Amino acid sequence: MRSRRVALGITLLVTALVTVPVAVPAGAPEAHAVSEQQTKILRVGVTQEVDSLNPFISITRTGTDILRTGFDYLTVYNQEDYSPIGSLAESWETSQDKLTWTFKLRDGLKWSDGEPLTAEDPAWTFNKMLDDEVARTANGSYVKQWESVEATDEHTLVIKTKVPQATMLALDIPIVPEHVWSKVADIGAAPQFPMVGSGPYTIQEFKEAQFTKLKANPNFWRGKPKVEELHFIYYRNSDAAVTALQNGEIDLVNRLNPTQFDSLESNPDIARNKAQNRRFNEILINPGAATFDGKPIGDGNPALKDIKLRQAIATAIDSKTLVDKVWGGYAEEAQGYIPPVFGEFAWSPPEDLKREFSLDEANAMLDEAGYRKGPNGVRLDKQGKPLNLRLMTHAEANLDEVAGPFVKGWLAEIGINITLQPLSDNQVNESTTRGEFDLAFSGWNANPDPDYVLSLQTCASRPNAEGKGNTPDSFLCDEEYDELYNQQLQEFDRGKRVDLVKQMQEVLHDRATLVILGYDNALEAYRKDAFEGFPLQPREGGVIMNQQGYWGYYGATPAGEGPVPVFNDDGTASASDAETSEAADEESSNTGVVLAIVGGVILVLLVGGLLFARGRRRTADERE
Amino acid sequence: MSDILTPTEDALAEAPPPTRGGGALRYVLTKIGGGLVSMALVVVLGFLLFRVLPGDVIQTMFRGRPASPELMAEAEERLGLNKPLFEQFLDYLWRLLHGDLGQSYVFNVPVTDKILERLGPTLLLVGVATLIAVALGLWLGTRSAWRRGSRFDRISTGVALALWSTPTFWLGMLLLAATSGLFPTAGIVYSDTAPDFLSQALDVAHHMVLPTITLVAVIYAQYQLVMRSSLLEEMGADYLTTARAKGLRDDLVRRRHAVPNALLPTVTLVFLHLGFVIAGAVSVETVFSWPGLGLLTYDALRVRDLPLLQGTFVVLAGAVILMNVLADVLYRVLDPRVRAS
Amino acid sequence: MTAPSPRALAWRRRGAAFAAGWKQYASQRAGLVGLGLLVLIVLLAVLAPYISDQQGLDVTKATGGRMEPPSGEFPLGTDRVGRSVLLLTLWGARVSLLVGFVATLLSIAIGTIIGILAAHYGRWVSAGLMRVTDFFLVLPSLVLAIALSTVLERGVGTIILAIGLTSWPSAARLVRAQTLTIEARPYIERSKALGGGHLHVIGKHVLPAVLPLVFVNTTLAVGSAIVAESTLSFLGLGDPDPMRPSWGSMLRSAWLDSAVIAGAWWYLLPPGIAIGIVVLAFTMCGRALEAVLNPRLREG
Amino acid sequence: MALLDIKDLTVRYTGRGREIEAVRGVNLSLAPGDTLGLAGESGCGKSTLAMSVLRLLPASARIGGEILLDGEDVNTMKWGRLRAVRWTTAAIVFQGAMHALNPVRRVRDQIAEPIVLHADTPPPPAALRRRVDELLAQVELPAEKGESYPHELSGGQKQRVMIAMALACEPRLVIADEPTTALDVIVQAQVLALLSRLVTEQDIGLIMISHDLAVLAATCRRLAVMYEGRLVEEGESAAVIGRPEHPHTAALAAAFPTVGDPEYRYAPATSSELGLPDPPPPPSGEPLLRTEGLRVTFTGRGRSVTTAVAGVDLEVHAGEIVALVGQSGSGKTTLARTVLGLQRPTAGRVVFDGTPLPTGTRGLRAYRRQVQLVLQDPTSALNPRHSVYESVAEGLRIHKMPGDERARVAAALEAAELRPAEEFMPLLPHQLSGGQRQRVVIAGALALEPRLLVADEPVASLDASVRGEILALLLRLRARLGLAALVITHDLGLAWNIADRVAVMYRGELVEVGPVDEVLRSPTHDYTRSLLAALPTLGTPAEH
Repeated sequence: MRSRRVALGITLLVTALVTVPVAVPAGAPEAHAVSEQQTKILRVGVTQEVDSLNPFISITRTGTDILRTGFDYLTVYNQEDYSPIGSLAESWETSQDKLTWTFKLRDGLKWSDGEPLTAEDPAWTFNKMLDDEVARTANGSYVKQWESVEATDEHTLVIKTKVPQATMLALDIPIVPEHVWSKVADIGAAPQFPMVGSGPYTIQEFKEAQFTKLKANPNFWRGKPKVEELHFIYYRNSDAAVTALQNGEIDLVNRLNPTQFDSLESNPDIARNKAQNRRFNEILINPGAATFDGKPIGDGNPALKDIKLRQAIATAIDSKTLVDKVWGGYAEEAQGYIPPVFGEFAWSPPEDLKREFSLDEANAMLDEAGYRKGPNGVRLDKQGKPLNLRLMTHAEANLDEVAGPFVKGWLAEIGINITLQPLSDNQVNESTTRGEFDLAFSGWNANPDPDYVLSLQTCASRPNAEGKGNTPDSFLCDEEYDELYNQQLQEFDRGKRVDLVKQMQEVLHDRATLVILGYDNALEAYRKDAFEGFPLQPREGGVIMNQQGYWGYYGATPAGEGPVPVFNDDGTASASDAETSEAADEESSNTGVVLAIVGGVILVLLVGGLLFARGRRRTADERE
Repeated sequence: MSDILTPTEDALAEAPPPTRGGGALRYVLTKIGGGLVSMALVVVLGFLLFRVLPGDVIQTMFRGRPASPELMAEAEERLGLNKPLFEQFLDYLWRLLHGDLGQSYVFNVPVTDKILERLGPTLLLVGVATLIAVALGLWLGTRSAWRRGSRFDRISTGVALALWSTPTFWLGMLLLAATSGLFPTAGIVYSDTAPDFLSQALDVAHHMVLPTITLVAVIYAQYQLVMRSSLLEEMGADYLTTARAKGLRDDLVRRRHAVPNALLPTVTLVFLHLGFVIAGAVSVETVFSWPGLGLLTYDALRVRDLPLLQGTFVVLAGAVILMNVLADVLYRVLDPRVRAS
Repeated sequence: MTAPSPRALAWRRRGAAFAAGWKQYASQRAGLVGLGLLVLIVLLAVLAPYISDQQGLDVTKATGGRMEPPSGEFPLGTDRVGRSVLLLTLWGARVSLLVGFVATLLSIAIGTIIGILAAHYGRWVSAGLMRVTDFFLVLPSLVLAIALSTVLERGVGTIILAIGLTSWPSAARLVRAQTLTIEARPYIERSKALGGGHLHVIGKHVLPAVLPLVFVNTTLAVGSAIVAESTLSFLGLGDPDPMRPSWGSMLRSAWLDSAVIAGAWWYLLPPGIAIGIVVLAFTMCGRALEAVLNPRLREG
Repeated sequence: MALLDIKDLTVRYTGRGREIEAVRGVNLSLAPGDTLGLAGESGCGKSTLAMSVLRLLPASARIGGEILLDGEDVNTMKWGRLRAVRWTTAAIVFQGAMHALNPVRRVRDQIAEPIVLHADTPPPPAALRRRVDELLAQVELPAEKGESYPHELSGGQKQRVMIAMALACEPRLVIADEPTTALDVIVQAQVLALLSRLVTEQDIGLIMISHDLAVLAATCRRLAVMYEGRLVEEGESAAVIGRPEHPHTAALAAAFPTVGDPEYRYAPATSSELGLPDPPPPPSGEPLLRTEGLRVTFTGRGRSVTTAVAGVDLEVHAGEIVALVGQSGSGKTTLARTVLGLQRPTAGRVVFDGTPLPTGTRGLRAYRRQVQLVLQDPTSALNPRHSVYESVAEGLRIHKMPGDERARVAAALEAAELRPAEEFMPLLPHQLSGGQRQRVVIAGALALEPRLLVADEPVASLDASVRGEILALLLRLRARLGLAALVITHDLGLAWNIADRVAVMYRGELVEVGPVDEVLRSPTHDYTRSLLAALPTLGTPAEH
């Protein structure tokens, strides 16, 4: 009898362990509903872990996204079109020689703890970075060429640089309160919570691999946000985040894949946002990698030095299929090197140059170039060796994983044997920088000003013999291209410059050291029943999350409290003229407005581009 | 031990097996020594494995950020990567002895801190799941062995085998799909749960349901099968006939005599299979975004955060080794036979 | 009638023993079912090139739409790029079975050698080998396998190596225990007294006695190896070649492409069920074999 | 009324389509306080009979007939009643006490368990403790032993614990199933004496089961002999042994010779038509084998040193049979292993045919051709997977003996009297009887044409009726081939049966060496005397 009782006990125990938590949700959603009534919380699902919330350390996409809402900057990118406008700084001026910058801070700035925010705070922040190597971890590149930083009075900050620096209005450095951070012994250590900040929210609590909680900052100079709390909740896998969105556990999520985006379509409580990305995706073809002084490096297949072979490969890659099958239609077909989101500089090949996808044509090109087919259908190079090429893919990138087999399949049809080599992001970076690849997936975030991405293809961007010092892209080193590049650098007539940039893209297209695959969209979704909408950046067809600023989170508008604000460059906000929901599904035709504003700030951005695109796509994917 | 037989018998009788004084201490020390040797191997392997992983550590650190050669050299200097490998090893050993597992490249915090943060959730998940799995496995195993060939035996063994045959992550995925909306899909607690203990605990329990069920489903089969075969083996033993001859009821025979003996090999197995459980935990934590060591390991692998990897490897392996030493000691307490041999 | 040679006699005897063993095996329904399933699956895998078109695995030639539900043309629907899930599952069997078999053979070979050596040679050899075995036994093998497959180049070979190198300790322990039992038998002593050396004792007495157990263990281990393969592939460490899909890499695709969210059960279930069936079949065979070869389990 | 009355008992085991009739119509009865010995060889059904009394047979057993225990039929009892009867009316002393005791419980608890179980009200702990101490005292064990686990006790002590346990509920019947089989002569004598005393004192009915008639005769008033499931003879012990009616009984009785009786000298019981050879002339000249100051020590884990062989000088001449006698643990097996070169001596040396034992692998192999080993248990001494042919040929192959292998195997089998050799060749060990197996082992040794045979307890695990045949074979081999033998045994009767000289080993030393007639008739050493004294003798119950 006793054993029976023991058995019963175990059964009860197991049942209890399983059913008690099951029974909980009956009460839990109510608790959720109640808490929503009391405080307005914006719960954001993120699929990337926070590396650190130390403003001097954090470099991941999620980390910087959170810090942007917690700490203000001297200047910020506007909501409209990424133009720099004042934030903590109200105005600024530069000396004749462009070596001295004087920033005027706004009146009455306050930290979240009520202490006044003066020029001493940015001065301390910058000086700390000048003095302490650890403090330079995340954003050290900005201050590399600085001479000195000084707060001449409460409102005035004077920065002297050694050489003229174009990024002075794009300093992506969170300003920290001196009265807190001067007492920190180890500047690289994890910060204390709650953090004293100056952004629209203050960071209250951080749970490793779980969530970050922020509270509205009543002292934010633009005014307190409508949302009282902002939670960033970490989901290791994006399906879980989507399910959570469907269940109402979170309100906003981004970086959806096409399947997820489609599956949310039918949900009446969820609004979707398909935004244009600044990114282009490409496959690099190693044309014979060399160092900046022309010494060959790497182990690229020498056959690829032949432009005919590269062009044939480019002809055998079908952007349309990739857009349909890989991106599920949420992308734009390949055109020029500059993504179409930057309409002015974007180029698309004219009919006579356009490479229509055709395997027959590619085969014909190869036949003509003298690549005979070997016994097993694989073509032989000029030395009679079979054309076996490696295609390096990022092991964690869905695009590479899905698109790789397509490229392999197409190239097999034209007699080129591809071995797929999935490697970690870092390994791909190292290998491509050292020229140790045949074909490789790559991609970049472009900027309103195309200078930086254009510079990647110049001879000068190639690395030293150790594969360090520079970040090359395709190892193209072409006289004509470099000539055009230098011309556009010095060209101040916008129309002529646009022309030059288009010519450069034509050269790139012809040399075929890279094949553009397409431009994918950023897919986001939010709970329409909980939120009216969010300010997008850029305002037309832009993103909610991962903005270059705090507009999306700051302007989050709970349901019934609309309309969604539009943030003007003078620091005011006006009511939005359009619904953000589903807005991006219609293609924006407002390029004229964009053009005008872009023109106004073009000089600043011309040299300032460096900061935007300073990383390669796969890491850019992971960080800002 | 004094022999108590009569003098003549003492002189003539076969000598009983010697029992040494201080045997317990010796035994424990031997086991601890063995554990230390294993631990040393783990440490060496951890060093070798994560230093031979191809890839430039410095590049990894900077993760594609533009950095001048001087800056890289500086970092190399700071991390001691320019020293000979053996010196690096000594360095690593020295710091390890001080509980310093290095600095995570990605998170920029001491690996030790990172691991300590993640230890709790993993202990909770693995602990609860193991307890349930052991209880369930032993109970089912005992029942099915005792009623060998019965329908209960056939069905429960079949179910256990089927679950055991299933990849952990797949089971998790199916559970996710099947219970959509009933349970949280990720994490350990909602961000907006009231901070009081009861709400937090209930919320954690709620979050734990799916990961725990998945882990239990995959691991309990082992315990059931071993308990079953172990008990079957004991069931032929003579002392059970003795017990029956004494007039003991069937269930008493089972509970007092058969099960305690059959339990012994199972106990060892529970600990020996902790490595397996941890493998399961990596899968489960990945599928359910459980913020534990398994997820940390996988994420560290993804971004090739070598010090972090090294740290999780050493800690996970060390934990299993420690548990095995404890198991050996426990075994000695449970099984008097081990004490003498 | 001339007396048959001893060798012929031995073979005849083995034949008879096999027949008797088979009779016992056949009396176990689970074992028969398992064997039947296995034969069927292996046949399908081997015949895959003849009963289906490998070109269907080429993504550029996929005719279906994105994650189409089952239809007449695609009995199990399509995957994310429009390939037939049925075809993928069929071809997946080849890789999964290959990895399962070869990795198991590798691990069993290592395990058997180490186990026999550890048991046969006393003291230091044994202590050293067992220390190493115990060490590998407690190591979280998945973590080690993941690390190994990161170090080496991606591919079937690496997966096999990673699984083989991490799963041998249990076989080694088992073989060692069995060898110790065998070596304690007086006939080993007799053989030594007859003048038999190490090789003679191991080759003539120990190995033949250990092999059945090794065989059973192999059967059981193939299942674990297949599950291990699927886990490694799921974590993204599998063979990247699209023409060599494995069940694990199919599940990875399904997972990455949110088959769960899309409710694409036809994409999610077949590979998982296939793994389950194969592993179960191996397990059922192994247990039935165990019952034949281990008389103690036979009674009752 | 009889305490136990078995009427026409049949027991069948069914399973796997076969049916084995283990007990076929046995009638037996035992009066209260009476003692009955049940003799028979292994497989004759005697243990099944014993187990059926408490209905402890496995479920596959089909029982017919009646077993009246105190007038109540055990077969028809309800489970509850049966449980109540078990141990209170009849208790069992199982054979192989090592396995019959739960290895992980203290013996005190195991002894106390039935007391608690069968008490109407659970006795208070102190009383229980006293009762167990009392039981331990009865079996001459101190109370502290109660705290031991079974593995901490010697074989004799375990058997005493079993007896104490059997007496715990003051049963009226005790069934002792081979209670002394695994024990040494001296311990066996002690345990038998104890059992007899307790049974007499407490007026308990006793059924003792053994294959050894001498043991039964020493303890029991009446004897019953079982053969192939039937009771073939029953009667007063002395009568059964003195005037056996059934040939099987006669064979059993003859298997255990009376030491000192010239009738048994060089005359093991054999029914073989080959007869027995004449006693040999005394050997002379150089000894074939000589050990000089042989010493073997073992270092245990705790660096404790055990001396197994402590300086032994022993000689074996060509054509001589020397018996090495001693208890288990006396070092005799180690000595044999050292002689065979399977164990390296710590000190001293072995000289064979004038040359010291080689140490190299090659030399040892050549040496091993000349000296062969015959092990105690032929069942485990043959690889169950190897046929008779392969087992016999194994040595030939190892030594790459020239000539026709098949002819040599046939000759060796013939020599071991397995005829016709051809028929035995393809058989596997499990198809042979115990005696045949031992002959195969001997044939395997003979195939190499050795000069010395080392036989370690060659007949200890054989049934009594076979024992004599194997011993006779050894004698004939010696006569025909001039084979010398070193026979290791604990059985003085064996020495008396075949050996020329006897060496008595005690704690690693030879305490007495000499011709069998001298040593066993007029022992000089105390140990030899106590060995002789412990021998159960037929007809006269041992008094201790």
